[in-house]
Amino acid sequence: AAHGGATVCLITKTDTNPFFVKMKEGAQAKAEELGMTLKSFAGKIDGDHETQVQAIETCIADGAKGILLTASDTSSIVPAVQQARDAGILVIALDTPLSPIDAADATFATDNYKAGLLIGQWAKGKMGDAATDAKIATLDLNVSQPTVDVLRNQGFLDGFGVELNNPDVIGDEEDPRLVGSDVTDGNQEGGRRAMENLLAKDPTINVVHTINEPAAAGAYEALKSVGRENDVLVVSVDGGCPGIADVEAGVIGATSQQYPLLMASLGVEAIAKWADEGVKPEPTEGKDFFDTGVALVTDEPVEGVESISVAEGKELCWG
Amino acid sequence: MADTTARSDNYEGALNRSEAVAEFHDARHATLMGKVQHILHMNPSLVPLFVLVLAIVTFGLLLGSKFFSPFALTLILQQVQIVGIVAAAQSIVILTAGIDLSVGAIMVFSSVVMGQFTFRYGIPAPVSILAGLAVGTAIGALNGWLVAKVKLPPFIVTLGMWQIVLATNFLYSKNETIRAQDIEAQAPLLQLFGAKFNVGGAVFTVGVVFMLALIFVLAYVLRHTAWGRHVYAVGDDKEAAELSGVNTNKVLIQVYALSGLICAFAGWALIGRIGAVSPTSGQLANIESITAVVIGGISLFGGRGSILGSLFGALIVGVFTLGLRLLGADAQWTFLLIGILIIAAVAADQWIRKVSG
Amino acid sequence: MADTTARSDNYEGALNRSEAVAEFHDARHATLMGKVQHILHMNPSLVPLFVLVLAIVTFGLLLGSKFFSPFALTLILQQVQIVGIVAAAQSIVILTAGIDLSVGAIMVFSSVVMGQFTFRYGIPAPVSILAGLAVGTAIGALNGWLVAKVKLPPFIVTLGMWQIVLATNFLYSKNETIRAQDIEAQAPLLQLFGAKFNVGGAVFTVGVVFMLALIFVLAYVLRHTAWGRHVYAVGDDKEAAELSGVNTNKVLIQVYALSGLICAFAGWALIGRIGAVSPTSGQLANIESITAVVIGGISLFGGRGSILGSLFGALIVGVFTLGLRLLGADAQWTFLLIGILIIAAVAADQWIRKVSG
Amino acid sequence: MEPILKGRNLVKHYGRVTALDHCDFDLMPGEILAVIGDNGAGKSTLIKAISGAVVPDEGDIWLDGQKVSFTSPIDGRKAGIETVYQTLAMSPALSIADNMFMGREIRAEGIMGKWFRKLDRKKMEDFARQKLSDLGLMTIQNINQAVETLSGGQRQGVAVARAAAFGSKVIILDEPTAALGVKESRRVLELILDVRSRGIPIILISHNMPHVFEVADRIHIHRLGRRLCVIDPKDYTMSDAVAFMTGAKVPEAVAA
Amino acid sequence: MEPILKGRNLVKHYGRVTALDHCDFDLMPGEILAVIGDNGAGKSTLIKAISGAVVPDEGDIWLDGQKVSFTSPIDGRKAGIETVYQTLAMSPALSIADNMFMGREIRAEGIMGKWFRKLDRKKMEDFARQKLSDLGLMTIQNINQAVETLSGGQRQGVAVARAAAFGSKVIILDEPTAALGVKESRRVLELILDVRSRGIPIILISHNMPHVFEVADRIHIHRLGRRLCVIDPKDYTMSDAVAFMTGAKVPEAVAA
Ligand SMILES: Nc1ncnc2c1ncn2[C@@H]1O[C@H](COP(=O)(O)OP(=O)(O)OP(=O)(O)O)[C@@H](O)[C@H]1O
Ligand SMILES: Nc1ncnc2c1ncn2[C@@H]1O[C@H](COP(=O)(O)OP(=O)(O)OP(=O)(O)O)[C@@H](O)[C@H]1O
Ligand SMILES: O[C@@H]1[C@H](O)[C@H](O)CO[C@H]1O
Ligand SMILES: [Mg+2]
Ligand SMILES: [Mg+2]
Repeated sequence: AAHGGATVCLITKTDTNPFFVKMKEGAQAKAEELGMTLKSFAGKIDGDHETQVQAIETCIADGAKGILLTASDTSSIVPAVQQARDAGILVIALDTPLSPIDAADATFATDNYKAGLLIGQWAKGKMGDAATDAKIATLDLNVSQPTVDVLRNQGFLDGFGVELNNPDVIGDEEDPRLVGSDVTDGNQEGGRRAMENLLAKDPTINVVHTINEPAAAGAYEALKSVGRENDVLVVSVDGGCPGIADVEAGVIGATSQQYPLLMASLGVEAIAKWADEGVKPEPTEGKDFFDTGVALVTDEPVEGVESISVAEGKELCWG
Repeated sequence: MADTTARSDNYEGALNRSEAVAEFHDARHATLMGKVQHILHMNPSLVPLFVLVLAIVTFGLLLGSKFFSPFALTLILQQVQIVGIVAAAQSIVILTAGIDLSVGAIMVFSSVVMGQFTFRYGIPAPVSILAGLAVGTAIGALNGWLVAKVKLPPFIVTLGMWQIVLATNFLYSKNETIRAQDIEAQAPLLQLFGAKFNVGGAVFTVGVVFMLALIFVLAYVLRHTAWGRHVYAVGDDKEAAELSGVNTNKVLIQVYALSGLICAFAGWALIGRIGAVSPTSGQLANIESITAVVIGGISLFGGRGSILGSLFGALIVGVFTLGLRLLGADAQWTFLLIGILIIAAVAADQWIRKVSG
Repeated sequence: MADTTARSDNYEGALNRSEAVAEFHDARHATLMGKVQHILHMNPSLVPLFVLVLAIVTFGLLLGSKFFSPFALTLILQQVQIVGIVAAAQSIVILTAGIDLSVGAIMVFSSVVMGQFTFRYGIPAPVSILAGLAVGTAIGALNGWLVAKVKLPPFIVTLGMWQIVLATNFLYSKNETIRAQDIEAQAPLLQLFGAKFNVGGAVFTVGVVFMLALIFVLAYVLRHTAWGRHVYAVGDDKEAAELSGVNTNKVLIQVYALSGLICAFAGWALIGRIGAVSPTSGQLANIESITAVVIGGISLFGGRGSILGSLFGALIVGVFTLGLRLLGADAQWTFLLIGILIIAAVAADQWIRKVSG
Repeated sequence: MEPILKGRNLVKHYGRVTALDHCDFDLMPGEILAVIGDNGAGKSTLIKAISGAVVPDEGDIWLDGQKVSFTSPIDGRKAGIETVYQTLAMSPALSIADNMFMGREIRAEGIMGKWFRKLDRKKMEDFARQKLSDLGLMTIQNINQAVETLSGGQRQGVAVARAAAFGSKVIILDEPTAALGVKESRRVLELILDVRSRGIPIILISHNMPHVFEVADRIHIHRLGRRLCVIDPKDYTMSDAVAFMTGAKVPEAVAA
Repeated sequence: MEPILKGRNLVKHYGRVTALDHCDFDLMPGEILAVIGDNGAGKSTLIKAISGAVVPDEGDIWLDGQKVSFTSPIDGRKAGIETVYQTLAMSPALSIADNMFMGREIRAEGIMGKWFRKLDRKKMEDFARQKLSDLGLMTIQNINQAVETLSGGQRQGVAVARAAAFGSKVIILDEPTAALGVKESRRVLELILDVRSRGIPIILISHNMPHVFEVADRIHIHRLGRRLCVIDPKDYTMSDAVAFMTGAKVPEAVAA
């Protein structure tokens, strides 16, 4: 078939986050299976937009057939994507939809807002009546507030029942239940420090939203050091295997699981198809993107919030 | 006491004036290799150029027309244009024995000012652009004032300023991107530096031309004007420059202000390059510009090196990045190999200087 | 030619030896403020301590017992322990007029080696820890060798090494985290530095004690041993040190190797702090350690300053970060205010030195 | 006659050290005034206070009868005071010509100079080469050599040549012959006499008594941070001068 | 008698400049050998080649009949050659005592010194103070002063005191009195004679002819990068020496 030997590019936000490492593994396996060549690129830090533009240009120079892209800056990347499409390359957005979403030929993504929403709803349900005077801390990504960061944070608050002011900005809410937010850089060290800071501000915090599972693990260490690890609800996003193990161990209450391997392999398949038949993939019924799904993982389900068990989550996890 | 004069004269009288200028002959540098080394030694800024040419030839041989095409080669120019412009700003600061860690922040903030002024307040684009350039210059001048007058170490001043400007940038822009489509429709002037023209398959942008012009103008100014010489003197030995009549504080403030202005231009070029105004861009501009400057052979201790070297330094990194990616190295391997390259490029430089010493 | 002697003697003969040592009296520094300034001037490492105390008192007054509690104050110590340890490594390198941009990478990679050796290969934890320490030391020694023997600028060497080690770290670890619970169950020794003990409400960890001990030992070594004096001499004027009999290359290699070793200890401490082994940690260690060092009053040009200053520098940043968060500043505002603090702290230092000059 | 340069009651502390201790100073028009004194007596500090390189803690300075208060060496230079500092004040990485013209570069003629501010390198180099030859510094092989590659004496020669070429009102030389060879020292002395014959007064700090007594019109003896006395070399022997400056003898004016 | 230090055919290039041009050199046991020559003649380069501070491009050196090839000044020092370089080689930010003992610090007695390698600061400071007093550098007010705060002459005094205190086989002084006052210079000359009387030979580079003729046993005249001739000061006048070194006259041995 025509796709044999063709080059596929995978461009991720970073390649240090296990999430993207798995995504690359999924793409690599699929590309090998189909006899294609995978070239992977990544920004140096979260939010590193220019390196992604360079990567797209390099793929054009390289004569790639298709590009799989998790964009750091969903609207700034659009002109570069257009350039690639003009060169006859199929561009598929993975994990993060572009803005506007039809700037890419197709999108295989998690709905990050929904990921946040699910953990918000779960936390609210879990607390029951106590939710009305909860003490909430949010542990976000970094000061530049990239899109995932905002979507998860605002989705969580929305799910928990906090009035959002501007849904594009973190921290402009006026709900008195919010103790505060701090940044973690998405790793354990940052998670611990941010949790400590917020605990010093208000030691009665009892709900914690975290950007991802490493941040949650760090927060847990901070809670443990003041003996509060058992009476604070920690929720997170990602569903990596270490994260699911943390749910099992009670470090994390619930997490929204995403499916990077699936996104990647679907993406590679779509490009092969495009090379062979010139056909673009179709979005999910009723949505403007192909939803690879997000599932809430917890062993303490809450009424009205759909979830899967830890055992199921373990089957599907990606780390 | 007339004897004193006579006394000191009795041996100094043996002096006469008819001697010739000393001349030693020098029979070395006879071989071709010796000559190359000698030329490179006499013109240290050629060393990075030499490394650059070597890198292009090597990748050209390995990759053939994929790399050795007008398209790919001009692509490198486009990819390094932002770093190249910022490296020009960084170079003049480093020549004064300073360092500017705020370049990236000034660049992004200036571009945000240009964008927000146009779109949030509806100010005409040319005025907004001037405002952006003015903001960049003002921040640079503030850096310069703190360095020159308050006598704070440049590292600290610009580190603090980096944080201040970056945070201001996020707070002011509310992290909002201004979309390329909107700019194209309403204020295409903001994208000026992205305008392309084709010269026989080679694609140039206004930004690339600006980068090249900027560096050549600065090279001229640094080499052939009094102000340029003062910049070197300040970096070489500030106290000596002061004692020999250079207004070192003025020079420093001017240098940092100029650096701010150039960064603001980089911000404008950034809009052209990415189409949009994005407050999260440019976070790596510091480290990348410093890397270019040092690979280019400018001493971090000031006073030594040529700004052309910085251009070559930026291009060397660009060539390696594109070349390695085309060869199929993945991101982490490229990162690792660029690390080795950085060390190797400077080691080669050192070696050439030594053997021809 | 006997007359020559006589000739030069006829005025030098006027010399006699019975003069006294010159004595000028000095009637200044009479006021209390004058005395404080004088003391600070004579002991420059006290200046950051002064700023630190001032900051603690100010936040204490603003925030009351929320800040001024054993809990909050020891929390700061815990939060700065990693930066403090790395800053100690950074300090000795900067004292030699170098810089180590690879500290963060060495730290993380060492912790990854400790973790992976234990969990991937099943090597006993103590051996894995030794291996991690050895790896850190070896990378540091390689830095030192490149700086001393190949004579490359430290900035370049450690910038390249940072990329190389970080990429190796990601490639080797496959970005996999080793979970805290697993470590606790199977190799608790890796978490040693996280062990806590309580002294009247104040919580100390082994890591905090290690940081304090390390800095005091280094302060002693730098001040009271020949090796310490040589470190200063190398940073002050390398050529002069060489000419006056210091084996500058040996000192440099030792300093970078020691820096690597300390970073490896920081890696061990990092496991204690975050519980887990995470390859993505420590990305800010470079900039944070350099910030601590410079706020602490060590000159980036080498040879001047005290390592105690770096401890105070790290603590100043820690106090401000926590204090501002408690005052309700959000992350972006804190970032901005820390930027101002960095500049202000050094300006205060400069001012004290000047008025008492 | 009024002094062209006058200092009164100058004080300068460095931390605990008192380098100038209520020092007075006078330079007469057209004279060569030597300043002699022990190491550390405060001679260099005195001339730095005069040239603007150091701002004295107390005291006043008059140039040509006008009170001046220089805050930087540029002020001094603008007022026509040219100084060779003991540390020479050169930019090591720059060339000899660059150093000689630092702060008063010559621009090219025509458009290039006027609009593009281009320097006239050739002119500056020729001038520099000429001045060095006048001083007998013939062993300098390359006028574009960086100053850091010169021998100690060559470097000093360049500094002296610079001051002599540009000083218009007062020339100050702080130990100008310390590192110079016999021949080069002699040339500097000739140069000093030559400068005086052009009517420009000179302050010469030197430890070389024969040289001082050969060229000086008056000798300012500095001791423990202040002017002990001023003597006429025709009235005193070198032995007297040395005895005064080391404190072995007390001059009459002071003793009185 | 065999020379204690012998150099043959030494060559050193700096880029295009030839600083040593097949130069020979001999120092006899117990003598004071003066090296004189124009600025830039290559004197400093010669003694750097001998002390190990510069590695010659060609040529051989013998110490005490043994061929040596020093690659660093430490090698030279270990072999007992102590040098005062023209640039003084001091660490400006460190104290006088630190500088004097750099590389051969004294450890405290007992456990602190043995196990904790603590320095005996008091001992080092007392020693330093003593050596400076011997040289008459009484104006130094504080032995813990950083060297950068000393006057030019004070700094040179510290360097000379260091070499004299530690040299065991050969002491090399490159213009040791250039910045020194009359009194201090005299002390240095006395010190040189004193060192010789302890049997240690000295190489003295100086532009001060009266000093050279006063103390030297033999005079090595250096010209254009090589040894022109060696003269006995008792057989020649200063005028002869100056004429040789500037090329105005050619010594017989060379002319022949
Ligand atoms: N920057 C400084 N900081 C501290 N002390 C200083 C400084 N400069 C000079 N001093 C001190 O001031 C005193 C006078 O120094 P100065 O250089 O004026 O002496 P001098 O008469 O020129 O001596 P010399 O003949 O050796 O050059 C000395 O004791 C010196 O140690
Ligand atoms: N590091 C260097 N790089 C280049 N040229 C040098 C260097 N050091 C010395 N030279 C050159 O070598 C020659 C000899 O210098 P050297 O210092 O040995 O002279 P010298 O006889 O000691 O002179 P002086 O009496 O002035 O000290 C000079 O022409 C000088 O310019
Ligand atoms: O979805 C991914 C991962 O969750 C990661 O943790 C941060 O970037 C997001 O895009
Ligand atoms: Mg002086
Ligand atoms: Mg010399």
